[in-house]
Amino acid sequence: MDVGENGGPVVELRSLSKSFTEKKTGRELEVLDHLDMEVRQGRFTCVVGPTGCGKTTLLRLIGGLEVPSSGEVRFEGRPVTGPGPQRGMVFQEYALFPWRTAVRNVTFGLSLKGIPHKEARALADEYLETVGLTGHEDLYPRELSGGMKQRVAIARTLAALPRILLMDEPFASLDAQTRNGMQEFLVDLWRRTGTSIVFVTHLVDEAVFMGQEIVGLSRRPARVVRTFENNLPYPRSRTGAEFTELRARILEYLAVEMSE
Amino acid sequence: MDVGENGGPVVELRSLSKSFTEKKTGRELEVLDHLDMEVRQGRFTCVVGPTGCGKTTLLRLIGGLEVPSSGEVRFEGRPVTGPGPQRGMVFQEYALFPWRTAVRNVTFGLSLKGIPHKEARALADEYLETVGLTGHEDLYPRELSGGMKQRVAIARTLAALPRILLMDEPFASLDAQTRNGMQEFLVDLWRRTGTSIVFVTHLVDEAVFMGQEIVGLSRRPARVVRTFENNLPYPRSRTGAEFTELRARILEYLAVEMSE
Amino acid sequence: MRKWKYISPLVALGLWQLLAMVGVLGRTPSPVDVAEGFYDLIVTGLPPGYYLQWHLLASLERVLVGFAFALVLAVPLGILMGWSRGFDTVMDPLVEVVRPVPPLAWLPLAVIWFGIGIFSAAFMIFLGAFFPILLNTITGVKSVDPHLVEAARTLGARRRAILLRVLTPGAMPSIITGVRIGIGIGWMTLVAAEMTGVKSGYGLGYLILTARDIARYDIVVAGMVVIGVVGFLMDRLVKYAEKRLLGWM
Amino acid sequence: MRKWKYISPLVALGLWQLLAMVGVLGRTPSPVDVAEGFYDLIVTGLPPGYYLQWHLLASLERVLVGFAFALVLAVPLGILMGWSRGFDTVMDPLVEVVRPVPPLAWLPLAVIWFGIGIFSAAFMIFLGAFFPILLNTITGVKSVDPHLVEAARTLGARRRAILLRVLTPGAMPSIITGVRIGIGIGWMTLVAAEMTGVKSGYGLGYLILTARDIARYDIVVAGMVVIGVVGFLMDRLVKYAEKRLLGWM
Amino acid sequence: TPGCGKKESTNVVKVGYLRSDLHQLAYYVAREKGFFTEEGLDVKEGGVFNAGPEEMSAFSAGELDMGYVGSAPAVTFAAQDMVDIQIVAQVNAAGSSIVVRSGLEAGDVSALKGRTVAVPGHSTVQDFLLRLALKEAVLEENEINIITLKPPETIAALGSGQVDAFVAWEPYPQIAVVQNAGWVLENSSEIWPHHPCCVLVVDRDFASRNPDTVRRFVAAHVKATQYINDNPLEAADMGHLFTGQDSDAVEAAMGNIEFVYKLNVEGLERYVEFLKEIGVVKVESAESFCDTLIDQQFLPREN
Ligand SMILES: Nc1ncnc2c1ncn2[C@@H]1O[C@H](COP(=O)(O)OP(=O)(O)OP(=O)(O)O)[C@@H](O)[C@H]1O
Ligand SMILES: Nc1ncnc2c1ncn2[C@@H]1O[C@H](COP(=O)(O)OP(=O)(O)OP(=O)(O)O)[C@@H](O)[C@H]1O
Ligand SMILES: [Mg+2]
Ligand SMILES: [Mg+2]
Repeated sequence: MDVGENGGPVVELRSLSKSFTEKKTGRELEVLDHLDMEVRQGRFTCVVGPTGCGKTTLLRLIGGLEVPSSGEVRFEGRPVTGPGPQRGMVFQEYALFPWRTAVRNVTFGLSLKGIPHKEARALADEYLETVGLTGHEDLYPRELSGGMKQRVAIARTLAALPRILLMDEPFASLDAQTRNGMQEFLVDLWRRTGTSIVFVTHLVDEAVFMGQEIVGLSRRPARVVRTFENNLPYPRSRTGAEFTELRARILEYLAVEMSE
Repeated sequence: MDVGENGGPVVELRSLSKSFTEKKTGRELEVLDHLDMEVRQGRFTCVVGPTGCGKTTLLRLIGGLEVPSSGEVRFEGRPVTGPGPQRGMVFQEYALFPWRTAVRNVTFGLSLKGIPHKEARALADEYLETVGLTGHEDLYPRELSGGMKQRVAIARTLAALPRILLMDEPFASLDAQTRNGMQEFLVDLWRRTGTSIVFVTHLVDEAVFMGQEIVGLSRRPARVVRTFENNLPYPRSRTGAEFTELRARILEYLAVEMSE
Repeated sequence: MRKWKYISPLVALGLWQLLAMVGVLGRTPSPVDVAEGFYDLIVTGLPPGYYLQWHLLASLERVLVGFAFALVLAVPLGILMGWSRGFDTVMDPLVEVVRPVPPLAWLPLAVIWFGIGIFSAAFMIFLGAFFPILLNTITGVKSVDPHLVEAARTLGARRRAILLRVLTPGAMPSIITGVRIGIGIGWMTLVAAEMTGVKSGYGLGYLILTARDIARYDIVVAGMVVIGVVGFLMDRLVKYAEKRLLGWM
Repeated sequence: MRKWKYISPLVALGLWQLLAMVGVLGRTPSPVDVAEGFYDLIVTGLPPGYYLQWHLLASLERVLVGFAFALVLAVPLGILMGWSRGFDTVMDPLVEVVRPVPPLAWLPLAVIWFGIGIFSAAFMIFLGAFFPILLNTITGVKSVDPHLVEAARTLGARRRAILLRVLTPGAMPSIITGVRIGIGIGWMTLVAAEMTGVKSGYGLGYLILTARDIARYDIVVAGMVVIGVVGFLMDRLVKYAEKRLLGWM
Repeated sequence: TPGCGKKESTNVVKVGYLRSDLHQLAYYVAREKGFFTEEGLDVKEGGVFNAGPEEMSAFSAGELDMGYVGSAPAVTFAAQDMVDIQIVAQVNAAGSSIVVRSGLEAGDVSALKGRTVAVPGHSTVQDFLLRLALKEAVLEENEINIITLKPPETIAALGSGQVDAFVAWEPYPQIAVVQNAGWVLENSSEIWPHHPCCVLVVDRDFASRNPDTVRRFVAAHVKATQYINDNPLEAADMGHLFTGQDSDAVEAAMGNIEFVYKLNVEGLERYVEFLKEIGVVKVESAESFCDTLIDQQFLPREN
């Protein structure tokens, strides 16, 4: 697949605002403030921003798990009204069903669609193969390492045939080695499947290693500070001069924005 | 204080081995294998190594929280037989008493020594000032941010007047920004107080930013692969060429060792 | 350490016998008396011809019926209450006021409603078992990681699937704890339950009450020992089932 | 949502009255009957001259005495059992066998041991309250983060300080849960406790039994309502105390 | 204490009785009419009990000096050595009935064949009465289903047809009648005339230290018993107050109870013999056991 190929916008956020009422104080907390953003078909988009700026909220709005206070979220041209299997979510905490084995986590979405047990199982086995987990199908989540859990979560989401993958700091609780491995794995997977991906992180390194587009958010209330294009060819090196240069540029830019 | 000033060895590990019996399988698990190491008076020593190699076990042996299977742990020339306030431990999980306010966490060790309440409180206030927490004395741990908790834990340990500080990945659960701040704070504190520090981490960056000596451990069973001297002057920059060069050198060296 | 496991009941028995022999226990039967009571229960029966094993079986039957009703009603209700905040708000005060009423206080009504025989006994046991199962189910459902529900929703699950495939299995550990407590308390309601009258003349609680009426304290204590040991064994059984059922934990 | 809070008891009451008026409840008193029973209890008393408030006070006194003993014994024992594996291994089987014995089964022995009056009633309530407090204390101590104990040791704490300054406060949330359950179950043991015979002629359990003897089911239910409501209030009280005591949580 | 050798009688008596038991009306009458006070006694209520066994346990615990109680618990607890008491006076004789549920035709006891009959407790006087009645009707015990149920529950069970008949002490039979739940098939005096029922007992140690007190207490009891017999209408009112039961039922029940203080020694022996037969008490001979258990010296001499 040609990584450079891009379609039209798959997700459009139009003047999107979201605020929460704090339970204790009753204060209004503005998290997103008239945010505009587009995600293009088939691209790997990374969203970076400081802790607590509203990255998770943004992703949940796209996923349909939150309702906007004002503005609009559109997916493939139609307004989002709730969660659905077209928009697959991968959570930081894996969110695997602990009482189901790896393969039965993957079949969860399949059997909801009414796919018969045997067929679902065969499909699930395929997806587990895709994420390199053949041989571990019958282990329970607690028997899997962090990286393996993350792969099962991805396989489970892929099996629902989403047209976009929304990932919320999925690698945050992995140790550095495993995390690097998962980044490489995800890039590889994306290049093979061609799904659109929105990947939220607070690590600029991670964004630069994976993303074609890197959307920098401001402190809360979040606005899009700037979108960086990253045309480095895949597979990327973490130590190359261009990598280091882009990383430093983004860090600096964000730092200036932050210190305002 | 002159950072270069070094005394004799304060901790000596001689042919230290430790193995655990796994509860489920009953197998013997070798964690440390005839490890030799010295920690010199007043130095900032960092220990790096891959996940699960035995870093925590090593630190717990020095702290007297584990008993060696064979070999010896000496502190100031005398064999270690159990924990004691001379060797202060700072745990990754903060280990603050959640039912005590910040200041009462610090007075815990003081009142054990029989120091009267008022005096202990005054001393604790001083230590909290040292770690920059004046004004937050009466907050409970759950009301403090991760970085603040870590500072209280350090103040609590310092108040017991330890002759060495043993720190086990204390910054691992902090986010990147806070973590950087804490690293700077710790270096600063160490330069002001001159205590010996053994700091365990699995991030080479962190070790290079802080340590005068960086002890690299192998995979389990852990041996000392090599000790790097780091004479970069304080305060160090994270982006300088020398920093990047040393970091890359250590990473490469460890990577080679690891891949064997 | 394992061999010390049975030391405390043995030491307790020895001490008890010693105190009885020294005479400080007065009319409390000694372990030897109780052993004789056991012998009588097994050989002669109380009332004569009514043997221990049938007393035990009759009680077990009552407890199981009462417990089964509690299980079948408390789990679905608990899942609904744990899931729907509105339903919980509405039902909670009722539950909280009925809960502290002692099963024994229901005795007069139980007899009016269910007559004598297994159903009124089972009703009292039901009352004992119902609330622990209900409360644990509610807690269990509430403690299911909300991310799991959200994950299920993004995978296309709707209400029915969320209830049956996410909340129910997610609450299972807590439900099983509730079952353990519930069956224990149901069993503890036994004596009260059998005060509703037994048609068959069998039942451990009935046995204890009869023995008390005729001042056979040795048999009273023997009956208590049987209740205690069986209660202990039931608890172990549920614990064992729990281990098998919750293999994934 | 808050205004729906009292809807379920009201709806339940309405339904109950309706069913009674239609006649399907047979001898079960209707809410109006129960209200009349309340009136009688407050104005005439049962037995005549023995008013509701004194019944309530007498019961509260018994429950508090039994509960206080349970608290004072269960907490230290639980802390020791939670802390020392050996002690736990030795004591556990004894606890586990005595625990399922119904308080009511102890009735005959309670009277021999403590005579009549407050102590034998309190003993039965003690039995109800003791085990939940004990088990929760053990669980609480065992669930104290071992890092806290290690941290305390590296700060120079020895056994005494570990027990009193680390394990006890660390187990406090669980202990308080035990106290809540314990006082609830103690209260639920009330009717059984007051079957030991009362000297004063007062007590809610005694009241219910008296009313049952003379087939005043309206008063039986009125007594149950009082027990239920007071039990509910006691629970709220402990919950409130818990919030204040565990401000750090 | 006996060791002191003093025989100075106390005026204080801790007494126990059963709640709502019409048989023990004499206690209430003696108290309300001031007969105890007239005898210079300070009677303290040591305990009000739900059932006889608890009252006997209270004697075991040394909490009571004297008590009104059924002969069943008195005899069984004494035979098991759980208490050391003496029976010093009768409280009542007769006063139980066999009641059959409404709608059930029954000419006599033999009609109970195949039916469910409730007794208040295994080996109670009522249990014995039922067995006697069965013997008379030439029925084997296994030809009916005897169950144990306390009288308050029994009436509810009778009303709902759960039991076909029951044997109980007054006023429960009359309450069943008043509530239209059943009708009296036979009064216990027809089964066993003047059979003993409730008795007045004293702690043996208390009696030996305070014989005069016991004598005065018995005197008050005798006075009260006579008062009941002399003033049946007022007594019925007091019975209503004492038990809280329906006054019509109490009035009807009073007619079936013989309030007597003279001990029916022979009757008690017969009852003990029965207990011995069914293995509830293990005594050498009923006669010698009753000899030691019963002490008539406190009763007024006949003249
Ligand atoms: N349900 C909610 N109710 C109230 N406040 C909320 C809620 N969800 C999020 N917030 C607040 O909104 C802000 C943004 O939260 P969000 O989780 O989106 O940040 P984030 O960028 O994902 O942070 P992080 O990097 O820590 O994950 C935070 O201050 C948070 O406390
Ligand atoms: N008490 C114990 N019983 C059995 N095995 C243990 C015990 N403590 C540690 N281990 C094992 O010893 C090995 C080393 O553990 P240790 O915690 O020292 O590693 P580490 O280097 O600190 O790892 P990390 O970077 O993940 O903190 C691991 O495999 C661990 O499972
Ligand atoms: Mg987030
Ligand atoms: Mg570690």
